[in-house]
Amino acid sequence: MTTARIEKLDRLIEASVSAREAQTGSLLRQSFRRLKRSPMAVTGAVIVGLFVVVAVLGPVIAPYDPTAQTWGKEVFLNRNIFPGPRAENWFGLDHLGRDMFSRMIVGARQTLLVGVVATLIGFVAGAVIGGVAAAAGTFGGRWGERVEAVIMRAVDVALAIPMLLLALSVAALLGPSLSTVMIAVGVAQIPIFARLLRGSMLAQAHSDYVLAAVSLGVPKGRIVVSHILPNSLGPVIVQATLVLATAIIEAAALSYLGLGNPDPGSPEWGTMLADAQRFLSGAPQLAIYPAVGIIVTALGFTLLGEAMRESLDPRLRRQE
Amino acid sequence: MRMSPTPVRRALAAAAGAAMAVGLFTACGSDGDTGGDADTAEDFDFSCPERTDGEPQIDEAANESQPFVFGTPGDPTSLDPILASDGETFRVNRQVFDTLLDADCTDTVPGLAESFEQNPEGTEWTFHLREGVTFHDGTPLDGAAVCKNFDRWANFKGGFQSPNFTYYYSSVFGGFAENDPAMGIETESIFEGCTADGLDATIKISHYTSSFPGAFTLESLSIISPASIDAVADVTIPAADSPLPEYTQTVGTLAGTGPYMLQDWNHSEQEVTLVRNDNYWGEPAKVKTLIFKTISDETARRQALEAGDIHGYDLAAPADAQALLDGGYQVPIRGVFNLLYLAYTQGHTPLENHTVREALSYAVDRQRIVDSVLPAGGMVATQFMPPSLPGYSDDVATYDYDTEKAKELLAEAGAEDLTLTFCYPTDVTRPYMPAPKDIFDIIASDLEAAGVTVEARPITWVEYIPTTRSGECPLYLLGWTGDFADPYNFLGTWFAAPSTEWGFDNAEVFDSIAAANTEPDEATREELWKTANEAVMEELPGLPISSSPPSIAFAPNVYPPDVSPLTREDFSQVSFTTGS
Amino acid sequence: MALLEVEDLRVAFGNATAVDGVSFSVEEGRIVGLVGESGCGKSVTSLAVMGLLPKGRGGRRAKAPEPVQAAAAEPAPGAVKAAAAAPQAVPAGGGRRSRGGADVSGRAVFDGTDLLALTPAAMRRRRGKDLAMVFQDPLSSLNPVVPIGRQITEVLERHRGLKGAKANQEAASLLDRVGIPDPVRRLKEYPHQLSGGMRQRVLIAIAVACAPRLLIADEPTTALDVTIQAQILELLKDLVEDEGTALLMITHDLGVVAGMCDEVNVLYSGRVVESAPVRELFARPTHPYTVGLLGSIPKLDLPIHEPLTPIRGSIADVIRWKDGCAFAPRCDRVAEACVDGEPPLIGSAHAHRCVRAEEVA
Amino acid sequence: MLRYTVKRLLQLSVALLGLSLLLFAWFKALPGGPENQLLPENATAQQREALRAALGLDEPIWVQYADFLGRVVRLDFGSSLSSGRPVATELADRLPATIELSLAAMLIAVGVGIPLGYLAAKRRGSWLDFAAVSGSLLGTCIPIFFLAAMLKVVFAQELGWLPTTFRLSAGTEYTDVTGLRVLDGLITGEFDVAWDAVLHLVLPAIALSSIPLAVIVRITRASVLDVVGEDYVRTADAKGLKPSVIRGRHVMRNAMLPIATIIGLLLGSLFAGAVLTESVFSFGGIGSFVYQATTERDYPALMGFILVIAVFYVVINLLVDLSYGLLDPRVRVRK
Repeated sequence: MTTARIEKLDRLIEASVSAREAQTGSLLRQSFRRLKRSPMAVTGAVIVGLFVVVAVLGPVIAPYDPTAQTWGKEVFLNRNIFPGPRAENWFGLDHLGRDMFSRMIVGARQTLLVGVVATLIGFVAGAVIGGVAAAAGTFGGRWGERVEAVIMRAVDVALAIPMLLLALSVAALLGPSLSTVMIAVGVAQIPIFARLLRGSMLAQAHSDYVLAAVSLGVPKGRIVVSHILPNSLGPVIVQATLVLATAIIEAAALSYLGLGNPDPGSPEWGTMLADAQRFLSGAPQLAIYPAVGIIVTALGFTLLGEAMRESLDPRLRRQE
Repeated sequence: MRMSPTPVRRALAAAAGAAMAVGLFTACGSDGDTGGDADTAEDFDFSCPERTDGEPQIDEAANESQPFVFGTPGDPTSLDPILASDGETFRVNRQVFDTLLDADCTDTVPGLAESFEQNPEGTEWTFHLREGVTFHDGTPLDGAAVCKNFDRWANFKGGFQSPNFTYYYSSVFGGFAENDPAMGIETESIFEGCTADGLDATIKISHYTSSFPGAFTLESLSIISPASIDAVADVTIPAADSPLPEYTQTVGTLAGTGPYMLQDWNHSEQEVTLVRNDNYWGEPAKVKTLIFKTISDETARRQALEAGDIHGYDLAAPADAQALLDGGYQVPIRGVFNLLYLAYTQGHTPLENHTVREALSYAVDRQRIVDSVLPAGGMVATQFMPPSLPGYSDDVATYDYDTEKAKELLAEAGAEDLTLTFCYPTDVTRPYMPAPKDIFDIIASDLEAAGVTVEARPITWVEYIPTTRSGECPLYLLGWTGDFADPYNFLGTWFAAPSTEWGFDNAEVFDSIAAANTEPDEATREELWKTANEAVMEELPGLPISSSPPSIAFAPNVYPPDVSPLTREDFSQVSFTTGS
Repeated sequence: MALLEVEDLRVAFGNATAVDGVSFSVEEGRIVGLVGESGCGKSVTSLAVMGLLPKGRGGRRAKAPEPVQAAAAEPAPGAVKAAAAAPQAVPAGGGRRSRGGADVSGRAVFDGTDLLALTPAAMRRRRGKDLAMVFQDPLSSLNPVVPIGRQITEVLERHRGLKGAKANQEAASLLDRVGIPDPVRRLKEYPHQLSGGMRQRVLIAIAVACAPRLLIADEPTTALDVTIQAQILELLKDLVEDEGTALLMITHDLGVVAGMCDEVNVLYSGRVVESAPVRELFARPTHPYTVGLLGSIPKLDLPIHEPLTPIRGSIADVIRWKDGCAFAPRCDRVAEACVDGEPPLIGSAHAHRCVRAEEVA
Repeated sequence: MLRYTVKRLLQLSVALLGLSLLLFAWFKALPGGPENQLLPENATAQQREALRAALGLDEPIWVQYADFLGRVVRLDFGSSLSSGRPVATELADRLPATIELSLAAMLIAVGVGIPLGYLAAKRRGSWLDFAAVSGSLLGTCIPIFFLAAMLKVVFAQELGWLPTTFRLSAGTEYTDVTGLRVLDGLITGEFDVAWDAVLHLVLPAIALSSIPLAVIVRITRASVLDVVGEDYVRTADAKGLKPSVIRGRHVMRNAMLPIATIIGLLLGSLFAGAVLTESVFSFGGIGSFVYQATTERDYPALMGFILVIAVFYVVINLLVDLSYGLLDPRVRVRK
């Protein structure tokens, strides 16, 4: 075996290795890099970022109090008089003489709040149900399997009830309010999260490393908590991003049906959109501002979610 | 009248129903036709103004060949008039069946009876029927036919007695010959019998009720053919939650005397088709085929009209009326016959303090609500009844919008940092309250301006009535569309006795109402009602906000019927027109 | 003239080069091996010849241009000509992969026609008929939702115009020929109902259904049990001998090569490093890589205590051919000369690509 | 397979029974009662109480439930409190409209979505792909009632191309066979009726199809991308088969497996969209009926609806299972 050092060879190897490392890196970093390259993800992130900034800073940026009917005497909805955009009110006035621009800005916060809280409700409750089912089914023996079967059939059936009807009856039970919308939309998402997490956990449970851990005698509880669960959360988190978009839209639908957030103290896009349906012919702008707000925001979350899903999905990755 | 509350989007099914007015043939309002398109609410007279649209250029060919399609906010429920209490059913049945008396504007006028007389005690009512009236099945109308109807109603059994079917009959007559304990009717029937003599029918009751004779204009008490009564004699309704009998859902069983005959009720298309009765005793209908078709969404109704899919619709949203007028559509304005109020539930400190109630009343800019939110033709209310009723007083205490005064009064009462919960319904529109949330928003904002902190409490309609009735809401919005031109139908139902919904105990108010209600002399009674109104506004149990008419709209090429404060439009007057 | 003449074949996926100027030929009726570790480019070579690589960014199967990797100063011999012939150059080094597509250049002359220059439609008319392929994994290579009979008859229908009962009859006889018992019943079955060996036989039946002149077998036995492997190889050998079909055998298994092939081409990092008749190669391996390969397989005639000598490192340790011998980083006999530019292919009957061949020998 | 299906059906029935109990309790727990809907504002407290008693609403809840179950067993769903008609009749009148609308929406979603998803996958990275993916994402982001309203404003109100409301023009005479107007028109040869019905279906169906369309485009694209990378597709290609054969027999037949499942799931969710779409277009289907029943606390109508949904759900599940068997021989043989 020759041991002669060939400097040039070392240099060439080094160059070649670093070139390759630039292309690979860890799985997570790869996903992230792919995300950064994806126009979908970038667009989504920019929209979501802007939205969050507006939501956080809302009351600071807004030129006026969004609930003050300052120009109340200039609007006559029964005579179709809705002052449109002008110097002092960039987006014009709403049907009660409030500054539409301020309402849009401040409304972002409530809209975000509805989306986030509703998603969290669905996520947490769904994750608990799905997680328990999967854990019981995998490691709980005969009884565990029965528990899993019962839980999952219930989830199946819950999925059969149209989401909106579920939300509708939750809303009817709790009375119309902002928290009703959050709970109603959140509850409707539970079965989806439950199924997703269970599926994801089952896939992990049958993976080689878990089988290996089992055969090495690692306690089952620990396998679930420290191996299966963390590795199963990816798709669920992606789903959460997508659900955020759905939640914002569903909230608007509930408002349209008269069950939305009725508190005039806090404008919210869904309620604004639903309210404005009455003036669609006379003052379409009142519907279009919140509609565009909702659509763009929902699109932002969806783009981000879809891009994340694609970057995490090994099946799609293989195609590249 | 029962109104189906409608989800906000669907507007209101029964709105229409509106009210039954009564009075002798002389009573209220101005005579003359309703209608006329007013451009704004300003300078509008509450009563029924002259029509200004002139003689129609009737398009005979279109009347014969084209159906007139009217968009209704909801489905009717029953083709047997007695079994319904909602406006949509009334609207259809009104074209097919006639009542003994009729209403023009808010005046009571002859119907099937050309005239009537009562004994001094008001316990015997004799109706002189028109000659030559025949039912659609060919049976002639006579006193016996009328009595057969009253006897049928009085002897209803089982589920027929349930208030969700025969609410109006039991409200007027107290009960039935044999009250079914399962139906919960506990009051005795005041009906003592009906005797017929040729074209005369005499109805006897055990004691006078202020509902008479107005009740005889109620669509529920329409007269149907005796042959039809025989045909359904064996029909039973076992329980309150039993389905309505089949004959009420399909055409062909019941015959009336009206200008139209039922041709078809297509439930899945939500469409009722009527065809002209060529043997009608009065002026025959102009349009041959009349279709009532349900469009529950108010925006959809407007769009259907604009697209030419329908030729008219009821309950136009206030926001649409101007756009329609601008587009050349007709939006004749009805007279007002309802009342919206803001209640101050005493028992919630400090609402029992008169100064606080006064302060709140001064704080509210009611004119803005009327000007900007309510349909054209609306007006600020000064007392708890519409102006078309006898007993309306011009001397009640008024509380004109004055935020400063409100603040002063609140300071005086030591209630500067007042916080009040304010309830409003979320999923309905009512004829007197087309957009509850807008009205709430405006009032809340006015109250905030006077320094009151308002906590919004939105409640769904099915919960709203019991909640406000129980006295849970310090402030709440509610209203009423009159059944009868009797002031008691407004004042009496609210202020006749102490109640949790108002929470006050003021003998002066209760006594003044009782005095007016039992006074037999008409002129004295009117003065007593005025006194009662003044007493109520002195007590200030709540703030009357407005009276406003629900809007109805028609296509440009249509001659609309006279519009009615009671929403009793007679579609036989409708015609297609040539030109615009 | 050989039946298949591959000249200077290059395949690049974006800026990653998989095949970097491969040339070899297959004579009529001969069995030629293409040998190397996984990743050396042997499968890509076969797919390129079959025209089965996903299209490059041109939309059409790119007869692409310059060797992407060697975009710089020292173009490989022959590449200049190719580049001149196809000027629509792929911008090299454009950071993104070309969306999974492959850029193929060079020539693969089959019976006088350059397969790489054919239109996709013309190529489709030949595939499965004149040249056919047997794939590595028989389970995933068969459509799970279509009965195997249909998967055979569709190729008969396409190239031989056989339909209905006739096609079925022919399919059954094909199954019979590849040694599947009870062929008529099997026609109706689905792939998951067959054993691995049977599935491979089905794939072979599909490949030989139209009596192709060239059969390419890509690791046909890798996924199979050892006992089955021998049967399949035997079957392939019989079929080829009966029909006089040429067979391009792609494998990493020198044992298979020794048993089957007439000639061998050894591939390393996208290039042929040694090419010789099979006996010659085994007798006198010249390139250190070939030597390494031979050293890493167990031999019965060696003393038991002699350890096997695996090649150190992995195929990932490479340098670019234009800088020197790609095998240099793993080579025990590496010298300064090895990294002094691109090593040429030396010799003809027994060719090799090692500048130090004499010293090694 | 059969045993598996039967077992699943049994499991489902038990679960549905439990669900019905749950929903029954739930609906009854909703505040407010139908008597407030059935009587006017001024009705007295005694009248309300009397009606509650007459409707049996003051019985203990388990008595009411037993009563409900007893009726259901006799196939008597009671009568709607707000319309006074038997719930079964009411459903029979309304259901066909929703079915027709849902089918039309699904037809659009499948007919456009699958080819579009396929093309997007085949031309991955192209403009078409970008347009299809972003369009489908956008489709899921537009509140359906707003989309419906906008479609109506543009195509019916402003352009006047299509009708704004109803299933048929008012006063149209037609023969009722299945309740699906288009189908009926074709069966009876009343082609003008069928055409009229189609015109009325277009806008609501497009609005309702937005979400399923978006989902189908994406699932098809993903599924096709998955399948085209499979070895057997390469095998098919190696056989020199025509692209159409490869597409149909090899790519789509395999890609359909997840698509079929999704279609099944979507059919259920169409009901939710129908509530909103039908309201905007006054389409007279079950959607608006159910919404009304919820707000009016029309318990019999609600329970009737839930039962229908349950039956639908079971049927759809069965169909999806069966389609799996049809599409995937591996499932067919396994049990």
